Amino acid sequence: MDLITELTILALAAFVGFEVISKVPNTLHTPLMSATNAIHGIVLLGGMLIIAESEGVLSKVLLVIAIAFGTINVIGGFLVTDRMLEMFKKRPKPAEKPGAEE
Amino acid sequence: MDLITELTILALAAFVGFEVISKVPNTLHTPLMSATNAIHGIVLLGGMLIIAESEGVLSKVLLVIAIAFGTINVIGGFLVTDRMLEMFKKRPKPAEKPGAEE
Amino acid sequence: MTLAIFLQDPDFIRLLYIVAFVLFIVGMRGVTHPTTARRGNMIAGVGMAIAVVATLLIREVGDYGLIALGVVLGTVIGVPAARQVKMTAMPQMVALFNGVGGGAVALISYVEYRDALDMGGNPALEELIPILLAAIIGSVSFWGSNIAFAKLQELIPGKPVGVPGQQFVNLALLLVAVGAAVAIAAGAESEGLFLLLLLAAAVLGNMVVLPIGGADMPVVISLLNALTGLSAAAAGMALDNVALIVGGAIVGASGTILTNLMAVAMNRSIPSIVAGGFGGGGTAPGGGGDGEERPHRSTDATSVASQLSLADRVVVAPGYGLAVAQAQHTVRELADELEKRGVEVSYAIHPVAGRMPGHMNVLLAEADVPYEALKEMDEINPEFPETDVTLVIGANDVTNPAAREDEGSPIYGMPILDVDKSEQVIVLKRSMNTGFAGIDNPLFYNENTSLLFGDAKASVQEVLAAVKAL
Amino acid sequence: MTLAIFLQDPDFIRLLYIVAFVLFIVGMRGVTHPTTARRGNMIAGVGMAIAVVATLLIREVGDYGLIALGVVLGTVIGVPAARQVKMTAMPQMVALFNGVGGGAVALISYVEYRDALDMGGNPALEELIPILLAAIIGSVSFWGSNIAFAKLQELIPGKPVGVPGQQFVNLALLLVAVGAAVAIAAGAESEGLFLLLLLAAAVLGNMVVLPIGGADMPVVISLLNALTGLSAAAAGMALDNVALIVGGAIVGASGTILTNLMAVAMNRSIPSIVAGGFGGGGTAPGGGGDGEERPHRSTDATSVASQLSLADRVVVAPGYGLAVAQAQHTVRELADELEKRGVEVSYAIHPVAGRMPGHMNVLLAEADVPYEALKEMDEINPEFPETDVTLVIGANDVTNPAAREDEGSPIYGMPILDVDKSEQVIVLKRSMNTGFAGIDNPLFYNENTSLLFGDAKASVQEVLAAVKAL
Ligand SMILES: NC(=O)c1ccc[n+]([C@@H]2O[C@H](COP(=O)([O-])OP(=O)(O)OC[C@H]3O[C@@H](n4cnc5c(N)ncnc54)[C@H](OP(=O)(O)O)[C@@H]3O)[C@@H](O)[C@H]2O)c1
Ligand SMILES: NC(=O)c1ccc[n+]([C@@H]2O[C@H](COP(=O)([O-])OP(=O)(O)OC[C@H]3O[C@@H](n4cnc5c(N)ncnc54)[C@H](OP(=O)(O)O)[C@@H]3O)[C@@H](O)[C@H]2O)c1
Repeated sequence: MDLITELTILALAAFVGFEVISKVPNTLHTPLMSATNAIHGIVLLGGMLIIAESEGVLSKVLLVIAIAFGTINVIGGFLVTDRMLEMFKKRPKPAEKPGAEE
Repeated sequence: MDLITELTILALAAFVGFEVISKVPNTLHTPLMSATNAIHGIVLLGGMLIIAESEGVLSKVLLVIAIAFGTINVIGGFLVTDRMLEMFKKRPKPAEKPGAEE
Repeated sequence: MTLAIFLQDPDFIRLLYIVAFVLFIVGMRGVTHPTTARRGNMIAGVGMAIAVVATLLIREVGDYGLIALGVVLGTVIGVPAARQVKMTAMPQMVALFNGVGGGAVALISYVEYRDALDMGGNPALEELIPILLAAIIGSVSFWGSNIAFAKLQELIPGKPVGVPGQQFVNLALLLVAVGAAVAIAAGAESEGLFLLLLLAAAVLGNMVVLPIGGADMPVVISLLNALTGLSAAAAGMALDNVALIVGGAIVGASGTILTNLMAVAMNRSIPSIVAGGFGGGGTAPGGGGDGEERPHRSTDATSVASQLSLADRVVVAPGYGLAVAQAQHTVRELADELEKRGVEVSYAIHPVAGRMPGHMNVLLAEADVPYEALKEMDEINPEFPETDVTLVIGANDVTNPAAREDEGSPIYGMPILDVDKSEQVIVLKRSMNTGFAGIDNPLFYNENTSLLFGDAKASVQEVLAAVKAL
Repeated sequence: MTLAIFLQDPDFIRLLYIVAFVLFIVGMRGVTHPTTARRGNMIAGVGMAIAVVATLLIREVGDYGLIALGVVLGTVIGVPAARQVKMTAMPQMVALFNGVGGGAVALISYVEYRDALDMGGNPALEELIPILLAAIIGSVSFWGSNIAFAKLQELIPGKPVGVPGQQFVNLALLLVAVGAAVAIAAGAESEGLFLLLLLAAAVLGNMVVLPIGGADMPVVISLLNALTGLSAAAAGMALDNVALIVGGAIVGASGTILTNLMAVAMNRSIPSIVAGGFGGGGTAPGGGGDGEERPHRSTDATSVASQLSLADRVVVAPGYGLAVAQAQHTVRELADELEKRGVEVSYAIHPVAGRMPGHMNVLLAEADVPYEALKEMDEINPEFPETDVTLVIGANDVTNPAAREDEGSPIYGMPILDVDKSEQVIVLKRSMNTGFAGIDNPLFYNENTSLLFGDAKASVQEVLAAVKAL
């Protein structure tokens, strides 16, 4: 893939992100922030992709750290989000009245 | 670009479409339909792209028709949409020319 | 010189395409909000212009004379059509425009395939599969849309045209088209097969849409719109053109959503619409079923005029008949006249009144009805009990209390305008015929309902004259 | 064997990536609706699992032992942290998680550059530019987030730490980082320059966030979140990885929107927040400005208890202090006790009460406050005039009538809870100190306001005991 194809994908994905997120009600801002935190943990893939071809102890150590960081992001992010949302779920009547946005 | 890159782009664009359109109020359904009509007139580019390299009278004739079709779509679609929306716009201050549009 | 080289740089052109589709998206976002809709449409138009210019810049693009010819032809046909079409004829117009889009895709696919054969054989699967898809969908969409147009324009009967066993015929046609596609994809290099594919798809498009009742057409048009979008996206994949892919995908998504919204608002499922045979545009007699005529009260223009002018609050509930009769301007005049006499007039807009979503809004806007007077269903329904007279003008199904009360009714569950809750109801229509859904309307037999028979425009004119004469 | 080949097929892996990002999008859509939020989060998690598996399938990926080590390390650290963090500490947690993401991007970019040098020199610009961008943004985000964490966790003072002329220092640092990047892009092949770039960005991250008041932190975290997303997208472009690009872009867009929403709700502009120096977390004395102490009425738990139990309608307006004191459970108990006595209790939720959007919702949900009792600002504001007693618990700015009345006030124009319109107001706080915005609150000096000083939890406990004793 060349840069322009990547830009194409980037632009479209950014639009998707804007559209999806712009509907979020206030109540869910904090869980959402933490869920997106989990998603950018995807950088973990970056570490996995290059660790084999990287030479030298320093590089490998740094990449193990990067992978660990990414994993913290992913697992921690999803767990924390789930914990928060679990509390919302406990409520008798979960339907949200779409207060602020729109 | 290979097929999978194109699928990637297709999937993202479809998401954008879904998100954008799902917010449309009833009132705007008809104008929206006609605006999307204009947008798929973009097939006109397809005709432009291959007309030079196509051989034979039949091919050229068919492509001229295709280009004409696409142009009808684009120009007609945008004009019709604009006409409809213009009427919506007039509302705040009702003018006194009944029958003008007939 | 260097500028020319820069402008023709493939990467520059691809950047232009990105700009173009971003403008499409931004434009469509605009179109979904009333205040920004017009600007949104223009933004999308600018995007389109950029896409066209970018394409003209491509080094391989030539034959400018022929391109210009096509564009001029399209403009000469499209502009007057767009300028002159009446608002009531919008559904047909949209169908027609949709059809030409599908037709263009089918033609382009065909020529692409011919080109490939000229160059020595089938193209790579990566290119071939999208070509075949585009050809089938484009052809179905072209013919289906044309039939829809013809039905709405009443060039052919709007009634469902049934062929026995036609589901099987359709299935067979689909199998032929797909079979031809598979054969080509599997290696057969044959223009004949491709033509067979186009032909089978064309007949399929006809056969699918023909049996559908004229009144289901808008849903079908929207579905065909989605298909045209998809075919454009497929063509884009064949041609490696991002603008086509993105534009097509947006149209496809939008068409899908609108189809769904309409089907839900009508309480119908998409498969049952495509299966056809429902709704014939109001010629079947009342389906009460017991053959027995129930009594109804008819009235005349003078009585209606006095009822209206004595009222404090009047609600107009317009429907498809208003569009047919083009009575919108006359209705506005009547409302003006009443308001001069101190009567408060508002309009109850049902989301699927008429034959297109937003149909009533467009019509009444055309007649300069002030925006504040238009009330959506949820807003007006609680107000009916405080309404003195409701004037139902060419609306039928959207006022049918059976949807609320009669669980056996085919439209049970569809939200309706509660016009029957107002003190008096006056229904303007031409006969006791049914509306789109082809079912009887208990409203007409209510104690507080009276019917004023005749073409809506003529009736309203008479009422207007009578009001003025008071 | 053939299965292995199929699974390792690059196209198959890319299809898996498409599935993964589609699940991200579907998941995030879910997270934006209360009823589907939890499922959405899980769907996104499945998408992540698929992305990881797809990556492991890639033929060039190896060193599985080291990968496993990283994953295990991350799990061992992440899981307990996520399990044990208190709801009140969420802001810090989010900051920390955000930071590690940025850190990972910076490290990966650095190693990628080293690899390229090992292989003979700078990579192609197409790859190099994203690497440089990812390195700068990732480093800024890592260090900035860590400082934000340290401030919120009170490891370093939350107050703005000002350095004179620091805008210039920041500008200089940015220029160094960008300069190094440009030099590398222009052809310099130097690990040293790359380290300089990382270092300048690191110091910049520190310098930008250090001077920002602890209370502006959530906006800053959200901004850094957007940056981390962008850096991930840039890393994806360097690595040709669609999942990274799409995931990063979504996070970037989401962070941008949330930053904006928060800034708007606080009536602050993002540049002015980043410029720093606003709000010190409530230690500056009232900014009324004239040095003169205005009179206020303080009250005691017994009086409050009797006021509450005599009321028909009580509204609780919680704020940051509730979170600090962790008084949510006690408040719920008090409400239960009052309701037993026939008092109707509801909660007024201001969108930016606390230090995170939705902070109050999460806290009160944790304490099992029934959902129907929580009312958003727009819903509750018209109800204050019919409220007998409003209990302001650790809220300050969000109840400040100056935002409504005093055009000179820095928070003028911010929508607030109109607690001052209720018959009686009781404010629970520890002192006359200001809240986040560092400005005086005229509410405290109103006729109908009385203050109950002390830690919110302790005060509520006393009131609860007094109510029970009645
Ligand atoms: N809006 C959409 O998007 C959409 C799309 C597809 C289908 N539909 C369906 O269309 C229907 C719309 O309901 P509706 O109440 O607006 O229309 P309707 O139920 O179709 O009824 C229209 C009525 O108007 C009368 N009419 C026709 N021409 C007239 C004329 N010239 N003057 C006076 N009256 C005339 C007809 O009765 P006479 O023949 O006795 O005059 C008919 O009963 C719904 O069933 C809806 O589901 C809507
Ligand atoms: N929610 C968000 O997303 C967000 C993000 C960033 C900034 N902000 C800003 O944060 C502010 C939120 O307003 P707010 O009214 O919730 O909080 P606030 O204005 O910061 O006031 C909190 C009050 O709680 C009191 N307090 C602190 N600890 C306490 C304890 N243990 N017991 C009792 N009282 C305690 C403090 O007074 P004492 O010191 O006298 O006790 C302080 O006046 C707004 O200005 C908003 O713009 C919000």
